[in-house]
Amino acid sequence: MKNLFGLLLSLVLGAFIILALNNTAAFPAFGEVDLADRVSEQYFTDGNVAEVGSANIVTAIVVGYRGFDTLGEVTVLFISALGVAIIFGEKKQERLDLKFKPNFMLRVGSRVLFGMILITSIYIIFHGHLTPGGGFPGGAIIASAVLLLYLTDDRFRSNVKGFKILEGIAGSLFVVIGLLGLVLVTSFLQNFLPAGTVGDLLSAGIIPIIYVLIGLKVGSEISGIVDNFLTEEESA
Amino acid sequence: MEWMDYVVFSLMGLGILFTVIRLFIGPKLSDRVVSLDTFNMIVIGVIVVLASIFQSNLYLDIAIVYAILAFLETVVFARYLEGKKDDNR
Amino acid sequence: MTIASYVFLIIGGLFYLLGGLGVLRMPDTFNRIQAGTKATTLGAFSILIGVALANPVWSWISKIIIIIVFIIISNPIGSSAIAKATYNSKNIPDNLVQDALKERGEE
Amino acid sequence: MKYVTTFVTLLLIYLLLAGFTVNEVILGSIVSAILTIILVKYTDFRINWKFPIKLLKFLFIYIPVFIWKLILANLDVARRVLSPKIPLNPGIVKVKTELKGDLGKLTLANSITLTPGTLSIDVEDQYIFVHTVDVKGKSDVENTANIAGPFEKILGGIFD
Repeated sequence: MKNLFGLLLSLVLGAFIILALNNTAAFPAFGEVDLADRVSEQYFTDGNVAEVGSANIVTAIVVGYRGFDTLGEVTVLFISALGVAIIFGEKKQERLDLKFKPNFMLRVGSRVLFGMILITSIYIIFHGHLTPGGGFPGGAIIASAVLLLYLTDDRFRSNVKGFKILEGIAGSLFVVIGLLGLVLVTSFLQNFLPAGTVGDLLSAGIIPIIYVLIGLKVGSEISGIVDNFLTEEESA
Repeated sequence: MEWMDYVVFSLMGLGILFTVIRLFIGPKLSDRVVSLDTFNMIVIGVIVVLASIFQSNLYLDIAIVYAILAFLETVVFARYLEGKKDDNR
Repeated sequence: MTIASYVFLIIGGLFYLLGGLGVLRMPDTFNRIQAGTKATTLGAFSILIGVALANPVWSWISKIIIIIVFIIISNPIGSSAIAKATYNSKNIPDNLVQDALKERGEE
Repeated sequence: MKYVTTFVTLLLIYLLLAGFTVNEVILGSIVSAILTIILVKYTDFRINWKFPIKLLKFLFIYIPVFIWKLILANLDVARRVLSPKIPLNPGIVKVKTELKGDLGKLTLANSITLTPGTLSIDVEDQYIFVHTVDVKGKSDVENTANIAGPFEKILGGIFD
Protein backbone atom coordinates (compact mmCIF):
# COMPACT_ATOMS: atom_id res chain seq x y z
CA MET A 1 0.00 0.00 0.00
CA LYS A 2 2.79 2.38 0.93
CA ASN A 3 4.70 1.49 -2.24
CA LEU A 4 1.64 2.01 -4.42
CA PHE A 5 1.05 5.40 -2.85
CA GLY A 6 4.68 6.31 -3.45
CA LEU A 7 4.46 5.26 -7.10
CA LEU A 8 1.31 7.31 -7.63
CA LEU A 9 2.85 10.33 -5.93
CA SER A 10 6.01 10.15 -8.03
CA LEU A 11 3.99 9.76 -11.25
CA VAL A 12 1.87 12.81 -10.42
CA LEU A 13 4.92 14.86 -9.46
CA GLY A 14 6.71 13.77 -12.62
CA ALA A 15 3.75 14.83 -14.73
CA PHE A 16 3.75 18.20 -12.96
CA ILE A 17 7.45 18.68 -13.62
CA ILE A 18 7.11 17.81 -17.30
CA LEU A 19 4.13 20.15 -17.67
CA ALA A 20 5.97 22.94 -15.90
CA LEU A 21 9.03 22.54 -18.11
CA ASN A 22 6.88 22.47 -21.23
CA ASN A 23 5.21 25.72 -20.24
CA THR A 24 7.12 28.00 -22.57
CA ALA A 25 6.35 31.18 -20.69
CA ALA A 26 7.97 29.92 -17.51
CA PHE A 27 10.77 27.96 -19.10
CA PRO A 28 11.62 29.38 -22.52
CA ALA A 29 13.96 27.68 -24.96
CA PHE A 30 17.67 28.38 -24.88
CA GLY A 31 18.54 31.87 -26.13
CA GLU A 32 14.94 33.05 -26.38
CA VAL A 33 14.58 34.51 -22.93
CA ASP A 34 13.74 38.19 -22.65
CA LEU A 35 16.31 39.25 -20.08
CA ALA A 36 14.81 42.69 -19.69
CA ASP A 37 11.83 40.99 -17.98
CA ARG A 38 14.03 39.61 -15.26
CA VAL A 39 16.98 41.91 -14.73
CA SER A 40 16.43 45.59 -14.13
CA GLU A 41 15.72 47.23 -17.45
CA GLN A 42 18.07 50.07 -16.59
CA TYR A 43 20.98 47.69 -16.90
CA PHE A 44 20.39 47.37 -20.63
CA THR A 45 18.98 50.76 -21.58
CA ASP A 46 21.69 52.79 -19.91
CA GLY A 47 24.37 50.80 -21.70
CA ASN A 48 25.95 49.67 -18.47
CA VAL A 49 27.57 46.65 -20.07
CA ALA A 50 30.06 48.89 -21.81
CA GLU A 51 30.57 50.87 -18.61
CA VAL A 52 31.51 47.82 -16.54
CA GLY A 53 33.22 46.04 -19.41
CA SER A 54 32.50 42.51 -18.25
CA ALA A 55 31.12 40.04 -20.76
CA ASN A 56 29.58 37.99 -17.94
CA ILE A 57 26.61 39.78 -16.39
CA VAL A 58 26.75 37.75 -13.21
CA THR A 59 30.33 38.80 -12.60
CA ALA A 60 29.48 42.40 -13.34
CA ILE A 61 26.86 42.29 -10.62
CA VAL A 62 28.77 40.17 -8.08
CA VAL A 63 32.03 42.05 -8.26
CA GLY A 64 31.09 45.31 -9.94
CA TYR A 65 27.81 46.54 -8.53
CA ARG A 66 27.74 44.41 -5.38
CA GLY A 67 31.45 44.38 -4.63
CA PHE A 68 30.97 45.40 -1.03
CA ASP A 69 28.52 42.54 -0.42
CA THR A 70 31.07 40.15 -1.89
CA LEU A 71 33.61 41.43 0.62
CA GLY A 72 31.10 40.51 3.32
CA GLU A 73 30.58 37.09 1.75
CA VAL A 74 34.31 36.35 1.77
CA THR A 75 34.40 37.50 5.39
CA VAL A 76 31.67 35.00 6.28
CA LEU A 77 33.75 32.22 4.74
CA PHE A 78 36.79 33.47 6.65
CA ILE A 79 34.85 33.37 9.91
CA SER A 80 33.66 29.82 9.29
CA ALA A 81 37.24 28.71 8.53
CA LEU A 82 38.30 30.43 11.74
CA GLY A 83 35.62 28.56 13.68
CA VAL A 84 36.80 25.21 12.32
CA ALA A 85 40.38 26.12 13.17
CA ILE A 86 39.41 27.05 16.73
CA ILE A 87 37.52 23.80 17.28
CA PHE A 88 40.08 21.43 15.78
CA GLY A 89 43.29 23.39 16.06
CA GLU A 90 45.82 22.48 18.67
CA LYS A 91 49.45 23.44 18.80
CA LYS A 92 50.93 20.18 17.55
CA GLN A 93 49.10 18.33 14.83
CA GLU A 94 49.85 15.25 12.82
CA ARG A 95 48.32 13.52 9.87
CA LEU A 96 45.17 11.47 10.45
CA ASP A 97 45.95 7.81 9.78
CA LEU A 98 43.62 6.08 7.38
CA LYS A 99 43.35 2.32 7.73
CA PHE A 100 44.81 1.35 4.38
CA LYS A 101 47.59 2.80 2.31
CA PRO A 102 46.43 4.34 -0.99
CA ASN A 103 47.20 2.04 -3.87
CA PHE A 104 50.08 2.71 -6.21
CA MET A 105 48.13 3.93 -9.21
CA LEU A 106 46.24 6.46 -7.13
CA ARG A 107 49.45 7.73 -5.55
CA VAL A 108 51.30 8.26 -8.82
CA GLY A 109 48.33 9.25 -10.92
CA SER A 110 47.06 11.92 -8.59
CA ARG A 111 50.39 13.71 -8.83
CA VAL A 112 50.05 13.80 -12.59
CA LEU A 113 46.49 15.06 -12.31
CA PHE A 114 47.29 17.58 -9.54
CA GLY A 115 49.03 19.99 -11.89
CA MET A 116 46.27 19.65 -14.47
CA ILE A 117 43.57 20.45 -11.91
CA LEU A 118 45.49 23.43 -10.56
CA ILE A 119 46.07 24.98 -13.98
CA THR A 120 42.39 24.46 -14.84
CA SER A 121 41.32 26.22 -11.66
CA ILE A 122 43.62 29.12 -12.46
CA TYR A 123 42.16 29.35 -15.96
CA ILE A 124 38.69 29.48 -14.43
CA ILE A 125 39.71 32.22 -11.99
CA PHE A 126 41.39 34.39 -14.63
CA HIS A 127 38.46 34.17 -17.02
CA GLY A 128 35.79 35.00 -14.47
CA HIS A 129 34.78 38.16 -16.31
CA LEU A 130 34.48 36.39 -19.68
CA THR A 131 33.05 32.93 -18.99
CA PRO A 132 30.89 31.42 -16.27
CA GLY A 133 33.05 30.67 -13.27
CA GLY A 134 35.31 33.00 -11.41
CA GLY A 135 36.79 33.26 -7.97
CA PHE A 136 34.45 31.11 -5.91
CA PRO A 137 34.36 27.97 -8.10
CA GLY A 138 38.04 28.33 -8.98
CA GLY A 139 39.00 28.56 -5.32
CA ALA A 140 36.87 25.52 -4.56
CA ILE A 141 38.69 23.54 -7.26
CA ILE A 142 42.09 24.56 -5.80
CA ALA A 143 40.90 23.23 -2.46
CA SER A 144 39.65 20.02 -4.07
CA ALA A 145 43.09 19.46 -5.61
CA VAL A 146 44.60 19.78 -2.14
CA LEU A 147 42.00 17.31 -0.82
CA LEU A 148 42.99 14.89 -3.58
CA LEU A 149 46.63 14.97 -2.49
CA TYR A 150 45.60 14.52 1.14
CA LEU A 151 43.60 11.41 0.29
CA THR A 152 46.11 9.81 -2.04
CA ASP A 153 49.37 10.41 -0.21
CA ASP A 154 49.42 9.27 3.36
CA ARG A 155 52.41 11.39 4.33
CA PHE A 156 51.31 14.58 2.58
CA ARG A 157 50.88 17.69 4.69
CA SER A 158 50.14 20.96 2.95
CA ASN A 159 52.01 24.10 3.83
CA VAL A 160 49.42 25.51 6.23
CA LYS A 161 51.46 28.55 7.17
CA GLY A 162 51.84 29.47 3.50
CA PHE A 163 48.07 29.24 3.03
CA LYS A 164 47.49 31.55 5.98
CA ILE A 165 49.93 34.13 4.63
CA LEU A 166 48.38 33.92 1.15
CA GLU A 167 44.91 34.36 2.57
CA GLY A 168 45.95 37.35 4.63
CA ILE A 169 47.66 39.03 1.69
CA ALA A 170 44.69 38.43 -0.62
CA GLY A 171 42.19 39.76 1.92
CA SER A 172 44.23 42.87 2.63
CA LEU A 173 44.77 43.60 -1.06
CA PHE A 174 41.01 43.39 -1.61
CA VAL A 175 40.46 46.12 0.99
CA VAL A 176 43.39 48.15 -0.35
CA ILE A 177 41.91 48.13 -3.86
CA GLY A 178 38.61 49.24 -2.39
CA LEU A 179 40.30 52.11 -0.56
CA LEU A 180 42.15 53.10 -3.76
CA GLY A 181 38.74 53.45 -5.38
CA LEU A 182 37.69 55.68 -2.50
CA VAL A 183 40.78 57.85 -2.84
CA LEU A 184 41.12 58.03 -6.62
CA VAL A 185 37.45 58.28 -7.59
CA THR A 186 34.60 58.78 -5.17
CA SER A 187 33.46 55.64 -3.40
CA PHE A 188 34.72 52.38 -1.92
CA LEU A 189 35.55 49.66 -4.48
CA GLN A 190 34.81 51.95 -7.43
CA ASN A 191 36.45 51.06 -10.70
CA PHE A 192 39.49 53.27 -11.33
CA LEU A 193 40.97 51.42 -14.30
CA PRO A 194 39.83 51.76 -17.92
CA ALA A 195 37.05 49.31 -18.83
CA GLY A 196 38.59 48.26 -22.13
CA THR A 197 36.84 46.32 -24.88
CA VAL A 198 34.17 43.89 -23.78
CA GLY A 199 35.43 40.34 -24.26
CA ASP A 200 39.18 40.99 -24.04
CA LEU A 201 41.32 39.30 -21.42
CA LEU A 202 42.50 42.65 -20.09
CA SER A 203 39.18 44.39 -19.73
CA ALA A 204 36.59 45.26 -17.08
CA GLY A 205 38.95 47.35 -14.93
CA ILE A 206 39.44 46.03 -11.43
CA ILE A 207 36.99 43.12 -11.74
CA PRO A 208 39.54 40.46 -12.81
CA ILE A 209 42.03 41.62 -10.17
CA ILE A 210 39.44 41.35 -7.42
CA TYR A 211 38.28 37.98 -8.70
CA VAL A 212 41.83 36.62 -8.63
CA LEU A 213 42.16 37.80 -5.04
CA ILE A 214 38.81 36.20 -4.14
CA GLY A 215 39.92 32.95 -5.79
CA LEU A 216 43.18 32.84 -3.83
CA LYS A 217 41.38 33.68 -0.59
CA VAL A 218 38.61 31.10 -1.05
CA GLY A 219 41.08 28.42 -2.14
CA SER A 220 43.38 28.92 0.82
CA GLU A 221 40.50 29.11 3.30
CA ILE A 222 38.85 25.87 2.14
CA SER A 223 42.25 24.17 1.99
CA GLY A 224 42.75 25.21 5.60
CA ILE A 225 39.40 23.66 6.51
CA VAL A 226 40.37 20.43 4.71
CA ASP A 227 43.67 20.40 6.57
CA ASN A 228 41.90 20.88 9.89
CA PHE A 229 39.56 17.98 9.28
CA LEU A 230 42.29 15.58 8.18
CA THR A 231 44.71 16.21 11.02
CA GLU A 232 44.49 15.28 14.65
CA GLU A 233 46.22 16.08 17.88
CA GLU A 234 49.55 14.43 18.31
CA SER A 235 49.04 11.40 20.50
CA ALA A 236 52.43 11.64 22.18
CA MET B 1 18.89 15.41 -38.92
CA GLU B 2 17.15 16.70 -35.79
CA TRP B 3 15.74 13.30 -34.94
CA MET B 4 19.24 11.84 -34.63
CA ASP B 5 19.73 13.98 -31.53
CA TYR B 6 16.72 12.29 -29.99
CA VAL B 7 18.20 8.86 -30.76
CA VAL B 8 21.51 9.79 -29.12
CA PHE B 9 19.77 11.23 -26.09
CA SER B 10 17.55 8.20 -25.66
CA LEU B 11 20.54 5.85 -25.80
CA MET B 12 22.35 7.86 -23.14
CA GLY B 13 19.17 8.18 -21.10
CA LEU B 14 18.70 4.40 -21.11
CA GLY B 15 22.28 4.01 -19.92
CA ILE B 16 21.61 6.47 -17.10
CA LEU B 17 18.40 4.58 -16.23
CA PHE B 18 20.27 1.27 -15.89
CA THR B 19 22.98 2.78 -13.70
CA VAL B 20 20.36 4.45 -11.51
CA ILE B 21 18.58 1.11 -11.05
CA ARG B 22 21.90 -0.39 -9.93
CA LEU B 23 22.38 2.64 -7.68
CA PHE B 24 19.14 1.83 -5.88
CA ILE B 25 19.30 -1.96 -5.69
CA GLY B 26 23.09 -2.38 -5.33
CA PRO B 27 23.51 -4.80 -2.44
CA LYS B 28 26.81 -3.37 -1.21
CA LEU B 29 28.05 0.20 -0.93
CA SER B 30 30.83 -0.50 -3.43
CA ASP B 31 28.25 -1.39 -6.09
CA ARG B 32 26.64 1.98 -5.57
CA VAL B 33 30.01 3.71 -5.95
CA VAL B 34 30.64 1.87 -9.21
CA SER B 35 27.27 2.84 -10.62
CA LEU B 36 27.82 6.47 -9.55
CA ASP B 37 31.16 6.49 -11.39
CA THR B 38 29.53 5.18 -14.57
CA PHE B 39 26.68 7.66 -14.14
CA ASN B 40 29.14 10.56 -13.96
CA MET B 41 30.90 9.48 -17.14
CA ILE B 42 27.58 9.36 -18.99
CA VAL B 43 26.65 12.81 -17.71
CA ILE B 44 29.90 14.21 -19.15
CA GLY B 45 28.78 12.93 -22.54
CA VAL B 46 25.35 14.50 -22.11
CA ILE B 47 26.93 17.89 -21.29
CA VAL B 48 29.17 17.72 -24.36
CA VAL B 49 26.29 16.84 -26.68
CA LEU B 50 24.26 19.71 -25.19
CA ALA B 51 27.19 22.04 -25.89
CA SER B 52 27.12 20.91 -29.50
CA ILE B 53 23.37 21.46 -29.81
CA PHE B 54 23.43 24.89 -28.16
CA GLN B 55 26.48 25.88 -30.26
CA SER B 56 28.28 27.33 -27.25
CA ASN B 57 31.72 26.10 -26.23
CA LEU B 58 31.34 27.51 -22.74
CA TYR B 59 29.58 24.26 -21.90
CA LEU B 60 32.84 22.40 -22.54
CA ASP B 61 34.36 24.22 -19.56
CA ILE B 62 31.53 22.83 -17.48
CA ALA B 63 32.32 19.35 -18.80
CA ILE B 64 35.98 19.73 -17.78
CA VAL B 65 35.04 20.85 -14.28
CA TYR B 66 32.50 18.04 -14.02
CA ALA B 67 35.14 15.49 -15.02
CA ILE B 68 37.47 16.81 -12.32
CA LEU B 69 34.78 16.70 -9.66
CA ALA B 70 33.63 13.22 -10.76
CA PHE B 71 37.14 11.84 -10.39
CA LEU B 72 37.49 13.48 -6.98
CA GLU B 73 34.16 12.06 -5.88
CA THR B 74 35.19 8.55 -6.92
CA VAL B 75 38.44 8.86 -4.97
CA VAL B 76 36.70 10.22 -1.88
CA PHE B 77 34.11 7.43 -1.88
CA ALA B 78 36.77 4.78 -2.43
CA ARG B 79 38.84 6.05 0.48
CA TYR B 80 35.70 6.25 2.60
CA LEU B 81 34.91 2.61 1.78
CA GLU B 82 38.36 1.60 2.96
CA GLY B 83 38.25 3.80 6.01
CA LYS B 84 36.31 1.58 8.35
CA LYS B 85 37.69 -1.90 8.61
CA ASP B 86 35.33 -3.66 10.99
CA ASP B 87 32.03 -2.69 9.45
CA ASN B 88 30.29 -5.38 7.47
CA ARG B 89 29.52 -3.35 4.41
CA MET C 1 30.77 15.79 -42.01
CA THR C 2 27.41 15.82 -40.26
CA ILE C 3 26.79 12.18 -41.09
CA ALA C 4 30.22 11.15 -39.78
CA SER C 5 29.68 13.07 -36.56
CA TYR C 6 26.28 11.46 -36.05
CA VAL C 7 27.78 8.02 -36.64
CA PHE C 8 30.28 8.68 -33.86
CA LEU C 9 27.57 10.07 -31.60
CA ILE C 10 25.37 6.99 -32.12
CA ILE C 11 28.29 4.64 -31.45
CA GLY C 12 29.08 6.58 -28.29
CA GLY C 13 25.48 6.39 -27.16
CA LEU C 14 25.43 2.64 -27.82
CA PHE C 15 28.52 2.09 -25.71
CA TYR C 16 27.08 4.24 -22.93
CA LEU C 17 23.96 2.07 -23.04
CA LEU C 18 26.19 -1.01 -22.93
CA GLY C 19 28.05 0.36 -19.91
CA GLY C 20 24.81 0.92 -18.05
CA LEU C 21 23.56 -2.53 -18.97
CA GLY C 22 26.87 -4.06 -17.88
CA VAL C 23 26.71 -2.34 -14.51
CA LEU C 24 23.17 -3.64 -14.12
CA ARG C 25 23.65 -7.20 -15.35
CA MET C 26 27.08 -8.33 -14.17
CA PRO C 27 26.95 -10.64 -11.14
CA ASP C 28 29.71 -9.26 -8.88
CA THR C 29 31.40 -5.95 -8.13
CA PHE C 30 34.69 -6.47 -9.97
CA ASN C 31 32.92 -7.41 -13.20
CA ARG C 32 30.66 -4.39 -12.83
CA ILE C 33 33.71 -2.16 -12.52
CA GLN C 34 35.21 -3.70 -15.67
CA ALA C 35 32.11 -3.29 -17.80
CA GLY C 36 31.43 0.24 -16.54
CA THR C 37 34.95 1.56 -17.03
CA LYS C 38 35.67 0.16 -20.47
CA ALA C 39 32.34 0.93 -22.06
CA THR C 40 32.08 4.48 -20.73
CA THR C 41 35.67 5.32 -21.69
CA LEU C 42 35.15 4.37 -25.31
CA GLY C 43 31.66 5.91 -25.25
CA ALA C 44 33.02 9.22 -24.01
CA PHE C 45 35.77 9.17 -26.66
CA SER C 46 33.31 8.47 -29.39
CA ILE C 47 30.90 11.20 -28.27
CA LEU C 48 33.75 13.72 -27.97
CA ILE C 49 35.10 12.88 -31.42
CA GLY C 50 31.60 13.19 -32.84
CA VAL C 51 31.17 16.64 -31.31
CA ALA C 52 34.62 17.67 -32.58
CA LEU C 53 33.62 16.59 -36.10
CA ALA C 54 30.39 18.57 -35.86
CA ASN C 55 32.25 21.74 -34.79
CA PRO C 56 35.64 21.70 -36.54
CA VAL C 57 36.91 24.89 -34.87
CA TRP C 58 40.16 25.11 -32.92
CA SER C 59 38.52 26.52 -29.78
CA TRP C 60 36.32 23.42 -29.59
CA ILE C 61 38.96 20.88 -30.54
CA SER C 62 41.49 22.11 -27.97
CA LYS C 63 39.06 21.78 -25.08
CA ILE C 64 37.96 18.37 -26.33
CA ILE C 65 41.61 17.24 -26.34
CA ILE C 66 41.89 18.34 -22.70
CA ILE C 67 38.76 16.37 -21.75
CA ILE C 68 39.98 13.24 -23.58
CA VAL C 69 43.41 13.36 -21.91
CA PHE C 70 41.85 13.90 -18.51
CA ILE C 71 39.41 11.02 -18.94
CA ILE C 72 42.05 8.61 -20.23
CA ILE C 73 44.21 9.24 -17.17
CA SER C 74 41.56 9.57 -14.50
CA ASN C 75 39.06 6.86 -15.37
CA PRO C 76 41.29 3.76 -14.97
CA ILE C 77 42.80 5.26 -11.82
CA GLY C 78 39.37 5.82 -10.32
CA SER C 79 38.22 2.30 -11.15
CA SER C 80 41.36 0.77 -9.68
CA ALA C 81 40.79 2.82 -6.53
CA ILE C 82 37.26 1.43 -6.26
CA ALA C 83 38.55 -2.10 -6.91
CA LYS C 84 41.17 -1.86 -4.18
CA ALA C 85 38.61 -0.37 -1.80
CA THR C 86 36.18 -3.16 -2.61
CA TYR C 87 38.86 -5.73 -1.88
CA ASN C 88 39.91 -4.02 1.34
CA SER C 89 36.35 -3.73 2.63
CA LYS C 90 36.11 -7.54 2.59
CA ASN C 91 33.52 -7.55 -0.16
CA ILE C 92 35.18 -10.32 -2.16
CA PRO C 93 32.96 -12.42 -4.42
CA ASP C 94 33.15 -16.16 -3.77
CA ASN C 95 33.46 -17.19 -7.42
CA LEU C 96 37.17 -16.38 -7.77
CA VAL C 97 39.19 -19.34 -9.01
CA GLN C 98 42.46 -17.76 -7.89
CA ASP C 99 43.27 -14.93 -5.49
CA ALA C 100 46.82 -13.68 -5.75
CA LEU C 101 46.26 -10.79 -3.36
CA LYS C 102 45.38 -13.27 -0.61
CA GLU C 103 48.37 -15.49 -1.36
CA ARG C 104 50.56 -12.44 -0.82
CA GLY C 105 49.84 -13.00 2.84
CA GLU C 106 48.99 -9.76 4.53
CA GLU C 107 45.96 -7.99 5.83
CA MET D 1 65.55 20.13 -16.88
CA LYS D 2 62.69 19.06 -14.63
CA TYR D 3 61.66 22.70 -14.38
CA VAL D 4 61.52 23.11 -18.15
CA THR D 5 59.35 20.06 -18.79
CA THR D 6 56.91 20.92 -16.00
CA PHE D 7 56.68 24.48 -17.25
CA VAL D 8 56.06 23.46 -20.85
CA THR D 9 53.38 20.95 -19.88
CA LEU D 10 51.51 23.45 -17.71
CA LEU D 11 51.73 26.19 -20.35
CA LEU D 12 50.48 23.78 -23.01
CA ILE D 13 47.42 22.86 -20.94
CA TYR D 14 46.70 26.51 -20.19
CA LEU D 15 46.94 27.51 -23.84
CA LEU D 16 44.75 24.63 -24.94
CA LEU D 17 42.14 25.84 -22.47
CA ALA D 18 42.40 29.54 -23.15
CA GLY D 19 43.39 29.83 -26.81
CA PHE D 20 46.43 31.38 -28.48
CA THR D 21 46.57 35.13 -28.13
CA VAL D 22 49.45 37.34 -27.02
CA ASN D 23 47.86 38.26 -23.71
CA GLU D 24 47.07 34.66 -22.86
CA VAL D 25 50.60 33.53 -23.68
CA ILE D 26 52.11 36.16 -21.37
CA LEU D 27 49.68 35.47 -18.52
CA GLY D 28 49.99 31.71 -18.97
CA SER D 29 53.79 31.86 -18.83
CA ILE D 30 53.73 33.85 -15.58
CA VAL D 31 51.20 31.49 -13.98
CA SER D 32 53.01 28.35 -15.17
CA ALA D 33 56.32 29.69 -13.86
CA ILE D 34 54.82 30.23 -10.41
CA LEU D 35 53.10 26.83 -10.41
CA THR D 36 56.30 25.12 -11.61
CA ILE D 37 58.13 26.29 -8.49
CA ILE D 38 55.34 24.87 -6.32
CA LEU D 39 54.88 21.61 -8.21
CA VAL D 40 58.42 20.63 -9.03
CA LYS D 41 58.89 18.52 -5.91
CA TYR D 42 56.01 16.27 -6.96
CA THR D 43 57.48 15.43 -10.36
CA ASP D 44 60.22 12.88 -10.74
CA PHE D 45 60.76 12.07 -14.39
CA ARG D 46 64.09 12.33 -16.11
CA ILE D 47 64.45 13.13 -19.77
CA ASN D 48 67.45 13.12 -22.07
CA TRP D 49 68.26 13.80 -25.69
CA LYS D 50 66.23 10.79 -26.81
CA PHE D 51 63.02 12.39 -25.58
CA PRO D 52 61.60 13.50 -29.00
CA ILE D 53 62.08 10.03 -30.45
CA LYS D 54 60.33 8.54 -27.42
CA LEU D 55 57.47 10.99 -27.75
CA LEU D 56 57.04 10.07 -31.42
CA LYS D 57 57.15 6.38 -30.50
CA PHE D 58 54.52 7.01 -27.84
CA LEU D 59 52.25 8.86 -30.23
CA PHE D 60 52.54 6.65 -33.29
CA ILE D 61 53.15 3.15 -31.94
CA TYR D 62 51.60 3.03 -28.49
CA ILE D 63 48.40 5.03 -29.10
CA PRO D 64 47.14 3.05 -32.15
CA VAL D 65 47.77 -0.26 -30.37
CA PHE D 66 46.01 1.11 -27.32
CA ILE D 67 42.95 2.29 -29.25
CA TRP D 68 42.72 -1.03 -31.09
CA LYS D 69 42.86 -2.89 -27.77
CA LEU D 70 40.22 -0.53 -26.32
CA ILE D 71 37.83 -1.29 -29.17
CA LEU D 72 38.47 -5.04 -28.78
CA ALA D 73 37.81 -4.70 -25.05
CA ASN D 74 34.49 -3.05 -25.70
CA LEU D 75 33.42 -5.69 -28.18
CA ASP D 76 34.35 -8.27 -25.56
CA VAL D 77 32.26 -6.47 -22.94
CA ALA D 78 29.39 -6.27 -25.43
CA ARG D 79 29.57 -9.99 -26.11
CA ARG D 80 29.57 -10.79 -22.41
CA VAL D 81 26.79 -8.39 -21.50
CA LEU D 82 24.45 -9.34 -24.31
CA SER D 83 24.80 -13.10 -24.02
CA PRO D 84 21.92 -14.60 -22.03
CA LYS D 85 24.12 -16.55 -19.62
CA ILE D 86 27.20 -14.53 -18.76
CA PRO D 87 30.36 -16.64 -19.26
CA LEU D 88 32.68 -16.09 -16.29
CA ASN D 89 35.77 -17.68 -14.80
CA PRO D 90 37.15 -14.83 -12.72
CA GLY D 91 40.26 -14.62 -10.61
CA ILE D 92 42.96 -12.28 -9.34
CA VAL D 93 46.36 -13.05 -10.83
CA LYS D 94 49.85 -11.68 -10.39
CA VAL D 95 51.66 -10.17 -13.37
CA LYS D 96 55.36 -9.42 -13.39
CA THR D 97 56.64 -6.30 -15.09
CA GLU D 98 60.13 -5.24 -16.06
CA LEU D 99 59.42 -1.52 -16.10
CA LYS D 100 61.26 0.53 -13.50
CA GLY D 101 59.84 4.06 -13.47
CA ASP D 102 56.65 5.03 -11.70
CA LEU D 103 55.13 6.65 -14.77
CA GLY D 104 55.85 3.58 -16.89
CA LYS D 105 54.18 1.29 -14.40
CA LEU D 106 51.21 3.65 -14.18
CA THR D 107 50.80 3.66 -17.96
CA LEU D 108 51.07 -0.13 -18.08
CA ALA D 109 48.49 -0.55 -15.31
CA ASN D 110 46.09 1.88 -16.99
CA SER D 111 46.52 0.08 -20.31
CA ILE D 112 45.79 -3.25 -18.62
CA THR D 113 42.60 -1.82 -17.15
CA LEU D 114 41.37 -0.77 -20.55
CA THR D 115 42.21 -4.02 -22.40
CA PRO D 116 39.85 -6.99 -22.81
CA GLY D 117 38.74 -8.68 -19.64
CA THR D 118 41.30 -7.32 -17.21
CA LEU D 119 41.33 -4.77 -14.38
CA SER D 120 44.48 -3.86 -12.50
CA ILE D 121 43.89 -3.52 -8.78
CA ASP D 122 47.25 -2.63 -7.29
CA VAL D 123 50.95 -2.44 -8.06
CA GLU D 124 53.60 -3.63 -5.64
CA ASP D 125 57.25 -3.36 -6.60
CA GLN D 126 57.50 -5.46 -9.77
CA TYR D 127 54.09 -7.11 -9.59
CA ILE D 128 50.74 -5.91 -10.84
CA PHE D 129 47.67 -7.57 -9.33
CA VAL D 130 45.09 -8.02 -12.05
CA HIS D 131 41.49 -9.15 -11.87
CA THR D 132 40.63 -11.09 -15.02
CA VAL D 133 37.25 -12.24 -16.16
CA ASP D 134 38.68 -15.42 -17.61
CA VAL D 135 41.74 -17.05 -16.05
CA LYS D 136 43.45 -18.81 -18.93
CA GLY D 137 47.03 -19.52 -17.94
CA LYS D 138 48.07 -22.04 -15.33
CA SER D 139 51.12 -20.19 -13.98
CA ASP D 140 52.11 -16.58 -13.37
CA VAL D 141 54.49 -16.60 -16.33
CA GLU D 142 51.75 -17.63 -18.70
CA ASN D 143 49.40 -14.95 -17.33
CA THR D 144 52.11 -12.34 -17.71
CA ALA D 145 52.58 -13.22 -21.34
CA ASN D 146 48.83 -13.08 -21.95
CA ILE D 147 48.00 -9.86 -20.14
CA ALA D 148 51.01 -7.55 -20.11
CA GLY D 149 52.78 -8.96 -23.16
CA PRO D 150 51.59 -6.65 -25.94
CA PHE D 151 52.22 -3.43 -24.01
CA GLU D 152 55.33 -4.37 -22.08
CA LYS D 153 57.50 -4.48 -25.20
CA ILE D 154 56.28 -1.11 -26.54
CA LEU D 155 56.40 0.69 -23.20
CA GLY D 156 59.82 -0.74 -22.43
CA GLY D 157 61.19 1.28 -25.33
CA ILE D 158 59.55 4.47 -24.13
CA PHE D 159 59.89 4.52 -20.35
CA ASP D 160 63.15 2.94 -19.24
